[in-house]
Amino acid sequence: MRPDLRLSVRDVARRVAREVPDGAYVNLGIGLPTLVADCLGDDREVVFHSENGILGMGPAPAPGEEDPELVNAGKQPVTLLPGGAFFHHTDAFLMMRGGHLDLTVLGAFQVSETGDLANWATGDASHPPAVGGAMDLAVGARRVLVMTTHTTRGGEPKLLPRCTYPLTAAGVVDRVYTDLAVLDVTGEGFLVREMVAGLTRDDLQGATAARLSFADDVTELVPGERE
Amino acid sequence: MRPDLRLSVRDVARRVAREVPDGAYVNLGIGLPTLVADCLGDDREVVFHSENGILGMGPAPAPGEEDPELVNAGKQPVTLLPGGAFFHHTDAFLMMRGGHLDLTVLGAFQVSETGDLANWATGDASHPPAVGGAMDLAVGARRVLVMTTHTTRGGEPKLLPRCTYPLTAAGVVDRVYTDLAVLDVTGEGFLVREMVAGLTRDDLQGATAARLSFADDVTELVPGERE
Amino acid sequence: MIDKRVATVADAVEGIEDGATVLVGGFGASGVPVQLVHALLDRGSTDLTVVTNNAGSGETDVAALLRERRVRKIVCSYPRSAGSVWFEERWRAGEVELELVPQGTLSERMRAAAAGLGGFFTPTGADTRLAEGKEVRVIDGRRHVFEEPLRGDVALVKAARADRWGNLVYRTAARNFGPTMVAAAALSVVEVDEFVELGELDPETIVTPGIFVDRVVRVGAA
Amino acid sequence: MIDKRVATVADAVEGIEDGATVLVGGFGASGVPVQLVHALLDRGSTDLTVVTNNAGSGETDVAALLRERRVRKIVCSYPRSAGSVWFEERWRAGEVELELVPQGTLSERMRAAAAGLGGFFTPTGADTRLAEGKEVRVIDGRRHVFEEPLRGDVALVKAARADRWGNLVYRTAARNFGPTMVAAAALSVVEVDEFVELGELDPETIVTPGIFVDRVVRVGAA
Repeated sequence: MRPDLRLSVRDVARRVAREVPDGAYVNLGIGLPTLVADCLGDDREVVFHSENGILGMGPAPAPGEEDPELVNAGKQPVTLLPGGAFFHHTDAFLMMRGGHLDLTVLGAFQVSETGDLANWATGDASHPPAVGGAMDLAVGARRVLVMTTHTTRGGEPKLLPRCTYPLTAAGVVDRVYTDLAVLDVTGEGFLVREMVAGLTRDDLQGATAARLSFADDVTELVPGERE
Repeated sequence: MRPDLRLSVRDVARRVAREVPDGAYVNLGIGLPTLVADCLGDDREVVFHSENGILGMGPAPAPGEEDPELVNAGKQPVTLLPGGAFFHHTDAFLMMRGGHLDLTVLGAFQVSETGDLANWATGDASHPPAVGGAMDLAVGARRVLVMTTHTTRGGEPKLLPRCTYPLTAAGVVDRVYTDLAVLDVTGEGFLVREMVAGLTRDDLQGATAARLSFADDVTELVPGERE
Repeated sequence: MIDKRVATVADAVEGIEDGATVLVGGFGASGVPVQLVHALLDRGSTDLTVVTNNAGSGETDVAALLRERRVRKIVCSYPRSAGSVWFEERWRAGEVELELVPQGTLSERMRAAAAGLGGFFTPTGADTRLAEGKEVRVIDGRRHVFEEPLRGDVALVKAARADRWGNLVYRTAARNFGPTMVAAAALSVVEVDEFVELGELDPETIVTPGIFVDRVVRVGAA
Repeated sequence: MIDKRVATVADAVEGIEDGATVLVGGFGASGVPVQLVHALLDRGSTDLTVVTNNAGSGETDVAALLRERRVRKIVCSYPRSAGSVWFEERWRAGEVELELVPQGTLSERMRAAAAGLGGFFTPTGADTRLAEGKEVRVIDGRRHVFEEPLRGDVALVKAARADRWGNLVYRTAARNFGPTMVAAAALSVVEVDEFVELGELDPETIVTPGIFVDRVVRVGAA
């Protein structure tokens, strides 16, 4: 795919940020999804949740002002906004599993056309497995958005008829945001809602192992400035 | 039974109080068992638990100083001692059911020789049933002591081969303190440990429907001043 | 901007439908959201399933709902008290259904709903008539009863202070069922004595984070 | 008189047997009871089952236990991090068994033990390889996995302040697994930065009531 026909990571984060309603309770997965917080703008009040017992998580502290105990799920130093609260792990996961989060944004290795998510293991037996809170978030948040590249670095498709990697959860993904398109998971598989301007439907299908269908009103995604 | 061959309620409470170890976490059931708190003396520090979310419950407040929200399980005004804590109902019952209380003292309609307890319903269908926290306490406390009269007001025995009233819990009672005796529940039924001075074994068996056995070293209970 | 404060108790109970399952906080007279229950009465909501530890007393709150025949079913642990005359009247007449649940199981079932769990095994109630018809399983040599989550359409709860995000602190033993109930209902409504500014509640000491709360209304100190 | 304060970390870990199941608080480096884990190392306890969210990092705490071959089995959700070299070394050599548990299930299983429950059904992990061999039940149209309580012989936890009854408050996100772990173990040991007088902690804001705590030791601020 030509580079000008791809969104940057920041573009995708910006697109996802538009999906976050004012006042929402949100958990951003480790890695790429954390970029979404930086793209929200000041007009929206969003309450970020962290699995280690934080609501109202704020941005990274100024250098030198880090508190080693006050970290996010990725163990990076964070701050707490006015109105934030601390609670214990079991309550943090009660919130996640119990449907109290309005949405989560997760990374993915693979997503299937029935909404199965694989984002914790590749089946590589030479590394110890590690799951963290991925399964709890995937089953529990009211809306599960996936933010990922459309293909692997090696060009392999990530949107598949069925996942080949171990599942995180079955049938949970609502929508996928990639560097090429925005796709809903529907009863009839992936439905393309938005795609990068200039990209053809054949291009997109060619980068996707699952069969795509297209909305009547597919809108264009326009890449922003290069990073 | 001659009145001088019976302990007063206060005598029984005093006897039970001797069984409460220093530093114990204790829940006293509604009614007679609450008298035990008054009999502890100042030399022991005992932490009283209430099912509505209190640890470190203190005595009744001075008249006029009642706080309508700060009540015990019987909805009577209480106080909080230094070191006390408030928590929610679900945590209060986690403590009860999870074996965190060292002991509970409960009233009883009937106790069986296998330690079954009936203390919540008489099967009278003209009154609505009500159970409260009785079942949780009975299954959860590490030691379940029963404090009761040996017979009903009508002279019917309360210590039976099997309970005829609806059960609170099966096989949970460790020891029974009555106005006539102190009895352990053992694998072979009720074992009399202590009995009122002057009472014969036949007297006691006559007031008991379950078959009694007697410890080698049955000690005497001496009634205190009459009330 | 997030602002869960509403102006009146009528606003606070807006949208509660007939037939709703309503979780009502309180233990005896401690921590009962009296103003919200009366607002629900004024709203006219009926055919309710009320989940609450006791069944009201005298002429106020849940007792008033029972008197006015708004309650189809009550789920509670201890419906009988000196003043529970309206419950007893309606129950004897067969006008209200009673589901009696051990108190710890009542709160644990609501917590299971809050926590997204499908149910749990508890030793409480095993071998008693309250386990009749329920699945029994021997775990670790002990008989356990399977209990299902208990979810509310609405929770009505009393707290001491709230901020605009709906963070709550309670007062002494009035806390009781509140934190569990607000987490177990689709719509959670809280009456408080006082509103405070965002950030005024110490984040270490917030008992109920606002994520569980939809509306807060100030009713003044009792 | 109740006094759960002990003088040294060695006193604090006294009596912990070889073969014990030890719950160790902390999330990454936040809230890890470093001094207690090192006291356990010094004590020489071995053949341990360690339940903890991560598997240690660098050369301290759980990583040191692994390095010194004191750990037979580790139960955790995320054993892999940049610095988890000792875990990876021991795991690759087949010297330590790993039971991988989703993080929420890990804390919920410990809570079930604390709460005297026999287990629960959770949707987490259904249809994944972490549910292999586990009972599955469809509840409300959704597949759930049965999970068992997870009990500790010992819990090692870090808090901020304690009084002589063992009441605890924590600091920011260092709270994490602490309140659940101290409630889920037969012997609960807590290192704190500070002792306070009985009554000095506000009863409304105590996070862990002393009923769950057996020993507290002051180790000074980190």
